Amino acid sequence: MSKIENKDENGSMDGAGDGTAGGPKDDKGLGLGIIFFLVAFLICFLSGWLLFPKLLYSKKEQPFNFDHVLHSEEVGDCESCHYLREDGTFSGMPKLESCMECHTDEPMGETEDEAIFAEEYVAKEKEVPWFVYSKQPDCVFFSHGAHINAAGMDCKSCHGPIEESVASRPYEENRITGYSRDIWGKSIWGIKKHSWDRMKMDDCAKCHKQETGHQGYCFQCHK
Amino acid sequence: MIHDKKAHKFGMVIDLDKCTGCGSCMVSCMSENNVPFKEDESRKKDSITWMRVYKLTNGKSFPDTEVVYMPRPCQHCGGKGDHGHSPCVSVCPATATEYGHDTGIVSQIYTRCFGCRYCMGACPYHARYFNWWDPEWPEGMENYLSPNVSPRMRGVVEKCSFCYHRYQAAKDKAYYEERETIEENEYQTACATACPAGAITFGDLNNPSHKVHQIVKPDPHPDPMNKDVVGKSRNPKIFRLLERLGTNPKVYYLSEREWVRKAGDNYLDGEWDKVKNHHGSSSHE
Amino acid sequence: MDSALIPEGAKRCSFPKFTIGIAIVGAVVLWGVYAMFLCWFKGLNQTNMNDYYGFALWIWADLAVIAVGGGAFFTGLLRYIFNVDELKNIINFAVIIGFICYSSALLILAIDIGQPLRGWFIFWHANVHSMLTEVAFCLSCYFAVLTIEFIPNILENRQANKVPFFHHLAHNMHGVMAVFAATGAFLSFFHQGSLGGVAGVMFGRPFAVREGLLIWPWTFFLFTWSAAAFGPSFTLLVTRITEAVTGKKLVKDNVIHLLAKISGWMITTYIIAKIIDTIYWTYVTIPSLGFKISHFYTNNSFYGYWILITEIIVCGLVPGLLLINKSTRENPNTRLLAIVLGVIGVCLNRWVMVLQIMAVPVMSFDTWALYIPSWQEMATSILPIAYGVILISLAYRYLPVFPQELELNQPKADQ
Amino acid sequence: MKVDRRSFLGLGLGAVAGVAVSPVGMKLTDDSSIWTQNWPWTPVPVDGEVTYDSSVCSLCPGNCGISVRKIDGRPVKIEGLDGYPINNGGACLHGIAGLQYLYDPTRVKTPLRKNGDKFEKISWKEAISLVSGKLAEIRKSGSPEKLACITDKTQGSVSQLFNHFLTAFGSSNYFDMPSLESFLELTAQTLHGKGKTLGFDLENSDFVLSFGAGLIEGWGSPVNCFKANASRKERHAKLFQIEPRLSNTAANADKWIPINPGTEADLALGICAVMLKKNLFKAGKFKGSFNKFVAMVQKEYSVTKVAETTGIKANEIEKIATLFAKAKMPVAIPGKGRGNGGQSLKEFAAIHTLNCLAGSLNKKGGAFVMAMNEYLSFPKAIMDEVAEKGAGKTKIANSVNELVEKLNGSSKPIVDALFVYNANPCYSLHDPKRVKQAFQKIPFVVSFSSFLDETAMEADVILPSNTFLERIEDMPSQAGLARNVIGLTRPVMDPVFDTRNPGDALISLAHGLEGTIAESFEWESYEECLESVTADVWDSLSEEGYVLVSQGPPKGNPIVDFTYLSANPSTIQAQGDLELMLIPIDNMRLTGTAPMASPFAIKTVSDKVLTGTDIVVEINPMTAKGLKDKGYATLTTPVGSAKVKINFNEGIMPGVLGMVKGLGHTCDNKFVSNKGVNVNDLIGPVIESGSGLDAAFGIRAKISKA
Repeated sequence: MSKIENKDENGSMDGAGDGTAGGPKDDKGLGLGIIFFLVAFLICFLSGWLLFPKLLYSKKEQPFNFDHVLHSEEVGDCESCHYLREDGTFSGMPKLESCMECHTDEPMGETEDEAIFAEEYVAKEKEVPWFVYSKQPDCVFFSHGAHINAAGMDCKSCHGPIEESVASRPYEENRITGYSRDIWGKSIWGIKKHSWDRMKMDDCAKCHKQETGHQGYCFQCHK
Repeated sequence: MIHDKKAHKFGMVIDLDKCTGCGSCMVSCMSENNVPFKEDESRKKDSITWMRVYKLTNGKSFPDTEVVYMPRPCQHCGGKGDHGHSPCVSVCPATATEYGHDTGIVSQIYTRCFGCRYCMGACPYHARYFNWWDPEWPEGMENYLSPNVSPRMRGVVEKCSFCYHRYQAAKDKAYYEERETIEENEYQTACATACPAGAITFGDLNNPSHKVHQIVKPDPHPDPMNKDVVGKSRNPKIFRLLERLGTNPKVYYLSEREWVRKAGDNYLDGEWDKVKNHHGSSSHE
Repeated sequence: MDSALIPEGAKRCSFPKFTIGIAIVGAVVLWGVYAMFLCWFKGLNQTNMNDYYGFALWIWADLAVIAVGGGAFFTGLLRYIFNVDELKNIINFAVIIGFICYSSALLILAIDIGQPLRGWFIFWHANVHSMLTEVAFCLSCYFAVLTIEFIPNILENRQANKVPFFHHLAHNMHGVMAVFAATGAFLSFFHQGSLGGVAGVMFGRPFAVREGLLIWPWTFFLFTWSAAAFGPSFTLLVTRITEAVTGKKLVKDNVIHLLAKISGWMITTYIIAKIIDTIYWTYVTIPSLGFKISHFYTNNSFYGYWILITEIIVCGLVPGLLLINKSTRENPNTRLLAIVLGVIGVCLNRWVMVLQIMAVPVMSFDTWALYIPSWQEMATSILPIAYGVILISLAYRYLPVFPQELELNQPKADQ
Repeated sequence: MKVDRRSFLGLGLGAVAGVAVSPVGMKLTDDSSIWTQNWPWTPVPVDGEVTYDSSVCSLCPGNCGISVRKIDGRPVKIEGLDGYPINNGGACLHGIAGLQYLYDPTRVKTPLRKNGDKFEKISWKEAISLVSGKLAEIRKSGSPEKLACITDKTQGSVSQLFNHFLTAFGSSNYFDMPSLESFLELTAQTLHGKGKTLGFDLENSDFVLSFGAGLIEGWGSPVNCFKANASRKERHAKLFQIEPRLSNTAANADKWIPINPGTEADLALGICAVMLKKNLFKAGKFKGSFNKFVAMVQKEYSVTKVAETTGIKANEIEKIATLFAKAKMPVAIPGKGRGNGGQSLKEFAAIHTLNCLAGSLNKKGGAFVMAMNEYLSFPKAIMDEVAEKGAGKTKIANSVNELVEKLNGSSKPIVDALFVYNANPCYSLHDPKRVKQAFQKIPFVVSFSSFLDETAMEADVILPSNTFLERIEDMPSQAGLARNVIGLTRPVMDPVFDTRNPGDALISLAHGLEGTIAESFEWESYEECLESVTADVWDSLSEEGYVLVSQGPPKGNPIVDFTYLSANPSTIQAQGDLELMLIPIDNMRLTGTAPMASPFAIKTVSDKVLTGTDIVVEINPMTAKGLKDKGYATLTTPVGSAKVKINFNEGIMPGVLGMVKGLGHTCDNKFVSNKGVNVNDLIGPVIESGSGLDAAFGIRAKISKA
């Protein structure tokens, strides 16, 4: 016991200082000091790492589950629902109208999700209030045309393998900024493994630098 | 990407003899760019009008008085020698305003700006405006706001963007139709399209096929009298505001009246008569 | 009741008296703080600034306090680098004054920007071409340095000093202070300069624009020089005021005279440079842009030639000569006159380099723009002064600011 | 073991260190700034699919084609419609700001009933039965002619539907507001006979002699005039502007000829005299004592006399006459300002006579004598004996102004009920006080206004109309245009509020009244009505959005009747005998009539016109003795007085005061109202004998330091 404490004492600048200054000779106090330090450090560090994100983001369930796999089997690739309009703008989330090219208020399958869709939205002709994971703030102008047509990129490089999703994960919203968590990325440290793990400006700039040799002018992506 | 093929240099020429001071350009700009309004807009020093129409008089007394109206958007200066160091761009501490070398357009990013207002001090044209108040619309009126230009929050600077979003739209269409370039008429600013007198001509100063180039005939060589000045018009009837400062605006003005052209800049006594007929050398036609 | 904290042997007024004094000034502080919060929560519409007057009273206050705060770095430079030893007797105070000035400057900047929560963009998204970026970096770094320079003095407080750790810390810090002084001097040179650059680079504003050396317009060097010149004057002024208030002699005359002399020479040389600059600007710079000097000093209800004469002659040349000349320098009254004029002069210079620039029309059809600050602006500008008074009183009461105080205030029977 | 100071030190330091190395700091700093970038109180416009609707603007008689940009059906921008025969592209600021009218704070959101001095909301059902009930009583009383109606114009199916209603009801008391259209019609009638109106071929004329017509201040069809004016440069055409003040038109003209206010008629006749004397005129089908006219002008309007009255040098007058007569395609334009204020028939006739003498009638670049638009075919109104009886009675008055006089004149109510549609007489007529008085004498006023303006305030019931963006309506061109276009205003969105097309309101009223009136309105809806009454043009109208009825000079050389002028009607004199003359100014950025200007339009108004809530009056420094520029002054006329600010203006004749029209509204819209004063409050009507027009071009005034 005391051995450890001695070690502590010698190991510690404070201790040394104390010694010379002839401060209180109570080693326990000093040991406690360090223990308190470590405990406090761990608690705060861990809560900052693990608890903080829980508080920062609010979880929101989508109106109902959407099965991308099923739909892409039925209607083909992404463009059949998320297409470019003739003026070059991007249609984004399909409107009820385009869903109803196939769907009626009579469900075609057995899933309860489709039932919800049929009753709550098709029958009532209400647009589905989807939460958009990749929603960018109002100050951002993003041209899908430039990336898909001109640069020939695929959806995955930014949106990830979403076509493989059979159910909709909950949407996480930053309580302070109102941003989708996907912008900052799942990792609170902002670490990314895949190109689609984070959608902050620097990520756009990085890719632009690589692909075009220029990180891009502000107005290219801001309005 | 399209703009990398060849650098554009968007600019405009305004025929002051045609301008009637009707104000269409101002309102078209405000409505296109979600510019807010407040109860008292008669205090012009805190009234946001990206496009402002000045009223100039020749200072003569009745009945020899003459009046001309001068619309003043952001001049999108190229800075000394037209290298892109505009008065405002070079001073912004946070890179919230930037010179687009691909378009010659000076951007303003409201979400980056933190409101130090240095750029406003640096701009001699008063083309930059600060949001002293939070924008507020009467109940329901926010329904007419356009999604192409994001509304500004209190505490940031804003200014004319040459309707950059219209350039974006034109490019988007071009991408869709897999075209390399956009047509002259595909990208026109809101003021130019609105002007009932057709006084505003907008286009690419670098593109000889564009009207604005043909009217202005910009001289690509530095002015022998002032090396900072580049792109002087070869048309003696065309001038730029405060050209001598070397800000190199991309907005040109056209007038048959000498006093108007003189009012465009500052001259020492007798100096005007020496320089009035000096213009971009025609040798480089 | 707080006697335990008061430096050994030093005489201070009674605690209640002190508290009342602080309370009065504190009221002013609160007023300023109230105004500050108004600006933060309601926005800058609380001010009388407008699109013509984007830079106004606050920026002037900033430039002014930083200019007069220049005493800190310059005295530090002389004391630690050039080893002008006498100055150790006033360096503490110079540092405190500097600390006050710079902390105020930072505070005012924090109020002045439209989006305080984005203030850090200036560091994160810095634009290296902007003089303001240079200001921001040097300013905050130098403030850190000042804090470090201030700490030892705080640790010398009777109680703090009892803690061995603090005791040693203070001691060791004094040892390495030369390093910080050097850093401080270097940083100050740049941010004082870049503050001048702020105006000088505005080539759209003929009243402000100056040619220069490399990327630095002449105003860059003029500002540094004037800060070094008038800063010490301000230090002397505040010392004088403190002496008057406390009714004690705090710094020996030879020290005062020395600093006054240095200040005097700096002022004189500065003003010569300033005159040359003005002449060059008048006869070369502005004519090439189509302006006559009369354009900037006539046809308006406030800015006349008087401002030029007052700044350069009355508040520049005069104090300079008064401080060079031995007799006038050593005569307390003429010296006081000189340093007061000097301080006014440098503040006036900063005023001109901010507010007159904004007021002058550039487009031939534009008009002069004059503005009167709102009470919120004034309150927030007075705030630093009140805060300074409090800090100085505290420092004087509890810290051994003036090494010579005890020696100079020996209780002598025959006096 | 003992927990001492150091333990707490450790605790504190540990906590600080722990937080410091965790992501919290970095994240919160970033998020707090992002929060300021997305403040919840800053609106975020919703994005969506872009579509364009084309329609016709009906804010003014200009009737420009407009293109409305919409995002997912939500209108976000109005622009001029390319290829539209009137404006081809450009648009004026009021049209572009049109979307603001949709959400204007003064919009009437539901039908309202006056209760005491407040309005209370009622349903359409209640409103209709309330109004038709009142109307039924009037008919029971056996004097249906006591129902009167005021609209902005006589043209178009909605106006004519009101007329149709009155006819079926049994009243002939249908009035339209004074407008350029009505003046031109009257002029044409006086000189060329009934059923005609005038058009001016500005875009082809090589010499435009404008007697104060604000060709770029909103005269006629504004955008069309702007374009014609702008094209002058290429066409090398000349514009001479004759008016007391350097208006924008004058400033833009080749020559500005200052003239004593109100003497334009004299100048015109003086020029006639010169042309006749020097035999510079081209003979035409001159009827009705042409010789008498010649003798009269030679005698009464000799150059010297005219020079005297107008203040224009004699040789100057002769020069103008020669230039005008010798020009290839000269045209003289009447109608000071926008041509809708106080105007006199004598002036219009005299000026148009110049066109007749110069041989410009029905010639390219000249003045066109055009048939009135007759594309509407309303079924004959079915009238019961009550109606017949009422129709037999003579019309109460010849003009709105006369109506107002009559109402104020008589002690017992001569009008029991009044319809007001698309007009704001309580603001835009001279001396609105007397108009309000007259309105108070009418037991039952029904307003069809979209906005709670000064006149709607006086109403007992308001049946709110859709704005031009929410409704369908035919828009016949007028306003002195040289071509005849019928445009179709189409709804670009569903009504924002519980408002209706005035036509629909009328139809339900008629149905409410039953009997012959209901029979006269057998349509289910206004749209059905429109389709049937425009039957011959409906197909192309609904497909193209407009019908170009006629273009270019009409056939034939019309007769010119000099009877009216040869009698030398007396020239109007301004009211009062004070030393100065106050004249109203038409400013393109403001509107003098309904609807009032939008917030955007007001924002563009110069601080030399409006500062804070003070109106600024133009005065020549020479006249402004004892006054300071930008200083306050009190302006007094025989009719009223107002506190104003002074603006020294070298561009206005000495002795003349200029005050802008369109300010001083009193409705509940802080962006537009309670700014400055309404110039009409300072000017009283001066009725011209014979025409019955209010011809007050200004009023005598004095001004003194306040």
